[in-house]
Amino acid sequence: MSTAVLHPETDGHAVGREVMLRADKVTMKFGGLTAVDSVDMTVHNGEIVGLIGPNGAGKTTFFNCLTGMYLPTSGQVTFNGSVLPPKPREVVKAGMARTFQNIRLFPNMTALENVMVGRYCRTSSGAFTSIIHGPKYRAEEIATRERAAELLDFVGLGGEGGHLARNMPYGNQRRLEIARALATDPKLLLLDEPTAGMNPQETKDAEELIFRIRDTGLAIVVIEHDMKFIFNLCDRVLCLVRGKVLIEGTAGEVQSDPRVIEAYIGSPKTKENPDA
Amino acid sequence: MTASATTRQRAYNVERIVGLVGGLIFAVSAFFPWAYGHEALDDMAYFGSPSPLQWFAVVMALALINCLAASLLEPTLNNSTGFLKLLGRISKRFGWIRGARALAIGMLAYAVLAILAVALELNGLVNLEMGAWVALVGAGIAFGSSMMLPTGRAPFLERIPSYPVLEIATIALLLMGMLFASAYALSQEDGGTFLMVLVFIGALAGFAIGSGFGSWVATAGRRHRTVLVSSAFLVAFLFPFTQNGSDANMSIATQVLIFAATAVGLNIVVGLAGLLDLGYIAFLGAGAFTAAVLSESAFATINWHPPFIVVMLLSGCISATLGLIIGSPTLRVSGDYLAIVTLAFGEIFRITMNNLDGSSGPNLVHGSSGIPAIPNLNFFGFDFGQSHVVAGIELGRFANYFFLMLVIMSIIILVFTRLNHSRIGRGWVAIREDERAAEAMGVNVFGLKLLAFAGGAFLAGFAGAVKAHVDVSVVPDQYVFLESAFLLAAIVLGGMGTVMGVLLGATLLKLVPEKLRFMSDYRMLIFGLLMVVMMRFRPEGIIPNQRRALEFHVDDEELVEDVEERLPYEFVEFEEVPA
Amino acid sequence: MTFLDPLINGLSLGSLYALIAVGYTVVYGIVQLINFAHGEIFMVGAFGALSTWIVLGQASANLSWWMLPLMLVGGMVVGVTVAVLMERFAYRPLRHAPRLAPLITAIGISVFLQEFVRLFYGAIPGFPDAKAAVVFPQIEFFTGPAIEFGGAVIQRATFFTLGALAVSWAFLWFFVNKTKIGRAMLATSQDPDTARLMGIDVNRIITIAFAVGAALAAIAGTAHGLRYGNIDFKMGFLAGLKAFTAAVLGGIGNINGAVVGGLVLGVVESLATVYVPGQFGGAAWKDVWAFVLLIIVLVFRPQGIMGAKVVDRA
Amino acid sequence: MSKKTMVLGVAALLSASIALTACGSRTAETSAATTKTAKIAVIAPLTGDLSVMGLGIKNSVDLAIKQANDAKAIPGWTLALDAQDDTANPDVGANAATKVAADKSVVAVVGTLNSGVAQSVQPILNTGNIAMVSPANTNPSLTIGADPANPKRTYPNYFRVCTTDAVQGPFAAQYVYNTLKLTKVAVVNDKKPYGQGLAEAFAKEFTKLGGTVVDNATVNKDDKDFSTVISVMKSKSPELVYFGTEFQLAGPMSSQMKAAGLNVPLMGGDGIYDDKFIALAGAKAEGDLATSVGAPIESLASGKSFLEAYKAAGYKDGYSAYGAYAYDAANAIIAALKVSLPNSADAAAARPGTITALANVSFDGVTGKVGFDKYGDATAKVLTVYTVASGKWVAKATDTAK
Repeated sequence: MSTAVLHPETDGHAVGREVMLRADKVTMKFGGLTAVDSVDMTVHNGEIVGLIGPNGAGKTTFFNCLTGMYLPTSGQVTFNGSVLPPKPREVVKAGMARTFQNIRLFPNMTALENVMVGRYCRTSSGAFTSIIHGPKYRAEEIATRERAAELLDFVGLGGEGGHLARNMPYGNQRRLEIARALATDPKLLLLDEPTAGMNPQETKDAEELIFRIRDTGLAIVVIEHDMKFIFNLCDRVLCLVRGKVLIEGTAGEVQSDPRVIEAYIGSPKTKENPDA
Repeated sequence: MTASATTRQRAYNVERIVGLVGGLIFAVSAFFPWAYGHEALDDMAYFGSPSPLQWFAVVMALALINCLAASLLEPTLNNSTGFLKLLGRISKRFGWIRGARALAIGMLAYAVLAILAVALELNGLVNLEMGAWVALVGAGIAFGSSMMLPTGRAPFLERIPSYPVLEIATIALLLMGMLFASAYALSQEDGGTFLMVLVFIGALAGFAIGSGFGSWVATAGRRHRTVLVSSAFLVAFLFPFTQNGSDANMSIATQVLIFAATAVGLNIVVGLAGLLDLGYIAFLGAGAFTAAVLSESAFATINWHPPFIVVMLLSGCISATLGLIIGSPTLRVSGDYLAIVTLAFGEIFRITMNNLDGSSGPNLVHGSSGIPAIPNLNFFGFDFGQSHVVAGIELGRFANYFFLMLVIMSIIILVFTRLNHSRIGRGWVAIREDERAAEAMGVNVFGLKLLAFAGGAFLAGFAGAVKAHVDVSVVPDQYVFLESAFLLAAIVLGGMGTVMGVLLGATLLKLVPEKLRFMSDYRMLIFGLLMVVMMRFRPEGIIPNQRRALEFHVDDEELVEDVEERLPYEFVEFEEVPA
Repeated sequence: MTFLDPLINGLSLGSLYALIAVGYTVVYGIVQLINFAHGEIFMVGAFGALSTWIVLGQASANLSWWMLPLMLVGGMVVGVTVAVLMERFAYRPLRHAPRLAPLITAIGISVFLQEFVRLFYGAIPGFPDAKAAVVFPQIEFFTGPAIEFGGAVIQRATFFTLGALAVSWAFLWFFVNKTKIGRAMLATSQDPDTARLMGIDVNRIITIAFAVGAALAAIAGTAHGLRYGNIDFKMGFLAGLKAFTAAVLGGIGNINGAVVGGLVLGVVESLATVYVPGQFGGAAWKDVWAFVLLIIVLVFRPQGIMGAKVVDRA
Repeated sequence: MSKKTMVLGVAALLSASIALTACGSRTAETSAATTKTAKIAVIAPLTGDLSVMGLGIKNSVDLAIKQANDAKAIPGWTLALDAQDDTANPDVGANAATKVAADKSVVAVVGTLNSGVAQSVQPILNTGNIAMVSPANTNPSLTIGADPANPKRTYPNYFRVCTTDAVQGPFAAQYVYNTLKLTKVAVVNDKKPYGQGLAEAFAKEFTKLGGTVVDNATVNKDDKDFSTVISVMKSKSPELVYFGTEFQLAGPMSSQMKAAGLNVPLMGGDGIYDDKFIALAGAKAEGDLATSVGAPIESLASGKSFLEAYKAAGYKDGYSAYGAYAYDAANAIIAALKVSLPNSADAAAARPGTITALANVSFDGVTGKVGFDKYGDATAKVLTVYTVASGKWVAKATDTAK
């Protein structure tokens, strides 16, 4: 697969180490609880950034702040130089797409349809042309379908398009969710625990898929608990503990930091509240 | 073969034969009188001369005999050679036992209904003749034995190769059959007769579905969708010509169409976008009041009478504006809260219309007296109030409006189905399935919800504009909560997210009470009970959108397999892209 | 007329709303179900109380004060029975169905109960025909002449309604906070799955929630009969809708909220009748103002005045 | 073995059945009709909330038809009743009217109860040339059109035996001002066409006479609680409350007024002149007033015989508020049919003649003199004021409206 699959309108790799996403002192409070406490993060073009931390560290909440699902209590998120409005739809349009920790596919749509929904924000035929089957509708509908089929192929679900999402094996559902996110033509992909619940082989496949996505020029932020996976994959890793950045550095630096290990082993088990 | 297997085989054969005998008894009973008096049902007091209803009994019995005989002979046929073997192989594709069961249930209901009707109409069971009891016994035997038979395999008739001519001819014939069946059913003045005709049609439909013929027709219908749709409209168009110039049924048919058009509009909101609207009748009302106020009625309060096309568009726009207003809270509230908000809006509409009478508010609609004496429509000299003779058949006032509604209905159906199959329709499904995920995937959730409200309301406004002229007067009390509940019931009963379902639901809800006047006092009671029972056992309705059915049956694996095997019409077709 | 008159009228009406609203809120707090048919329980309860009087007091035209407790018990028995049956056979099978299903079921039950009473109440020997309004016995002590109090006129039935609300509220507080079942209800409303794991019979708790709501609705039905002198089969629809408005106004799921919401709604309606000037004032528009208030609250403060247990209801 | 027995049994049953049947053949059906049948249809709510009144109408028409048939009022013709339910809903009413119009044996219609339904039914019956006599529609515009100042008959087939709001309201106002000598009244209406029209007509006449309307209030027809409206009225101390509505609301209003200490009489139109009003209003209803059309039924010979005949016929439901009017309406039709039917080949042919004949009908009915003016309104302007005394309606004064 070539970059053309994922970026039909741009050509080739993104250049240099331009800053794509910058989170600036993002803080999120729920009542008295500070779930995310002035977190800074930058993501550059073509980079894979890992986000780790024990349960309840605020990783998913931070994701929700990035993608506009939450309005941060303070701090701001800039994407390609402009401040993002707190609306998921605008965020997607700007070029940031995500997957969910607990898979949130549209269960009663087929795989193909799920991916086609991802194309929604990149198409624009309205009610009128849809009703009269105008030329715009025809062109877009064909393009949408073809593109969705391509993406299914890309994530390795080539022949599965006709299956209902709810009837697919777990691993395929994860892939499908990634395909759906890719359908929005993102420049940055946010993956929330893409290998949760997978066996080693599936994890390996997922890793391979993420590399392939990165190779097409996308930047990726990934939340994971599987350390081996993270350290294999990521250029940089942030470790969040109790809403604060504990450490930021290369995979090697973070891996060897004793505070990380302590945070994982010493942290009390609290129930994480993903996206309430 | 082991001994036990043999006995089981034999046992079932006994049941088949008993069932056959039951069918035979049922058929023969038709040639005996069922009732003592001539007034009951369609006069069943003759010996050797069956009434139409009795002939129907014969038809059902013959179909049952055919089913059981085929299933009985099938092993023999399969063991023989040549033509007989071919027959056997064709026979294997049918679900004979399922068909027989549906027929037997129908026969039993038919006989019981006949007995009840005769007893009620002639005051007492004494007035039943032996024939009716014989029919009951026959039906009972057939029912008992068919229930004891194993269902056997599912039919797979739809997988036989397609013969386009045969398929198209079948579709056309079936629809013509439906036309005559509905004309016949409607011409029945007697409530009992009407019900029995319905049972007969239902039993035949059950037989068709059970034996596999139904799914063959469905597949054929999918292959030749244009033929199906256009012949359906043709049949609807021909319907007034079957009425011999009488307007009595046309009045009901027109109201059914208006009701159905509104319900299809509501189905956009409920069935497609998955939002509940309990105040939908207000949109129909808004359309009707707009048309009334702008009509040339002496009671109209606005002295501007544009042509009807303009009025219709204006009605649609005003309803759509109301839809936008009612839809706007969807940004903030959802689910049950939204239902309550819409209900409150509906009540506000009704009370406001009542108050716009010059004393509690500006005099726009004369308050609770409403606007009467709305003149008939007149298109380029074609007066909708006059009868016209076409091909020797007189078409009355309601027939004229029926044709107009048919045009509007086709527009509404077009809007509904095309939207459903577009990017917008996919957006609605996504919102229904997981609103937050849809939002996170860039779907304009609020915009699409508003579109559903406004679009549905626009169509209802259209229908309302015609309704004002059909009804001649527009009164606020026509637009109460109960009517909204009825609209919703049409969808729930007929099927969420399908046009056919809503048409069926609307027809049943409007027609049955008209025909069954003798039980009209219990109409609402039955309506309430029906809602509860439907939600318990078939929440997706009689003819559901398959995706809606999936949503209502979270754990039904069989249904999932079924859907995946042949992706129904409402799904995007998937063909494998060559790598 | 002083300002007190409409205020007292409003409180009196509002306390009826509040008694019904508690039923919506208790059930909602536990199963997140809007029991649309709850208004009909109010109606059925009133008919239950009336039936009790017909059986026990009609023959001797007994209007003594002690008939009232008997009528209340009768009304509660009927109301609770209907509510429990309704929960068991209509709602319970739908507990995991999409939200549309129980809502439509509720509409169906509502229509069914109304029609059932209309058609069959009069068919019971000795009972009046319920196709139109039925006269409710005027128990002497609670319906005598109005009492003038500091310039305001207070009807005796108002004392009963307000008193019934106060007693019911206190009882509910005790029941929820001090009894084992009440605490089990609280636990279930927080997290039904965990509650189940802790050995709480969730089905039983839900049934109890329906029963408690029905008992209060039956009290409201009886109070309604005393105050207005008649009851009819349709009285549950509008009262139920208003009471639901009250529950949402106060914050659905919150018992105190239902009480406050009911009183506020009653007072708003009453004051709107008197104080909204011009054409849009008067009783003709008061329901519009009540519903507008509901919509405004839902849009701008979905958690209600006192705060709801669950804010985001999808 | 058992099968054989069964077969034998069935055969025996079948042969018995043949032997017992009074059978002929389907084609040989000839019954020489000696009398022709004409139907009078009733369109009224026979089910639902208002069925009490609708059934009263139906039974009263039935009674009139039976009496006419027994007396062989129209030689060569038998009259029959065709009762259609309109469920008080204009849509259903329109269907009923279409059905009636399509039935060639129907000559005339008694109906409807509600003015709103009448609006839908009028034009359909008018197209079919079917005379329609309403026992209960009080909306003036049904006969005189939209503009009262410039009356114009909209549908020539429409007649009514009851008086309109425009007659009854002023009559009540005159009684209150001239006879009771009261000058301050509060006027309430229920926002329904009947009540609103009546209350407005009352208020207009009362002000014209020199009285003061101290408060003009409305209530909703679904309301139960009138306390606030009563508080407002009480603060303006009226001497009488005129409530344009039917007994369903008026009864509770009366009882709530007195419970709240507003101890003045309540007055209403013929809609509250019903025993149910007294039951709902309770013991404090003493002194409440109502007007109703015609002289008291018991005072007329025709009225008494109606009451007796109705009782003797043993109907399950009472004749209710509009039974007497319906009886008069049916008799008006029968009187017209005496003129139109004998000259007609069939019922449908008699339709236009019936309309013409109705315009000239004149006889003493149960509610007084029955006849119609050029708009189809009742010419009878005799009204009676009733008051509640010892738990019963008692006639107080009968007079002709000016």
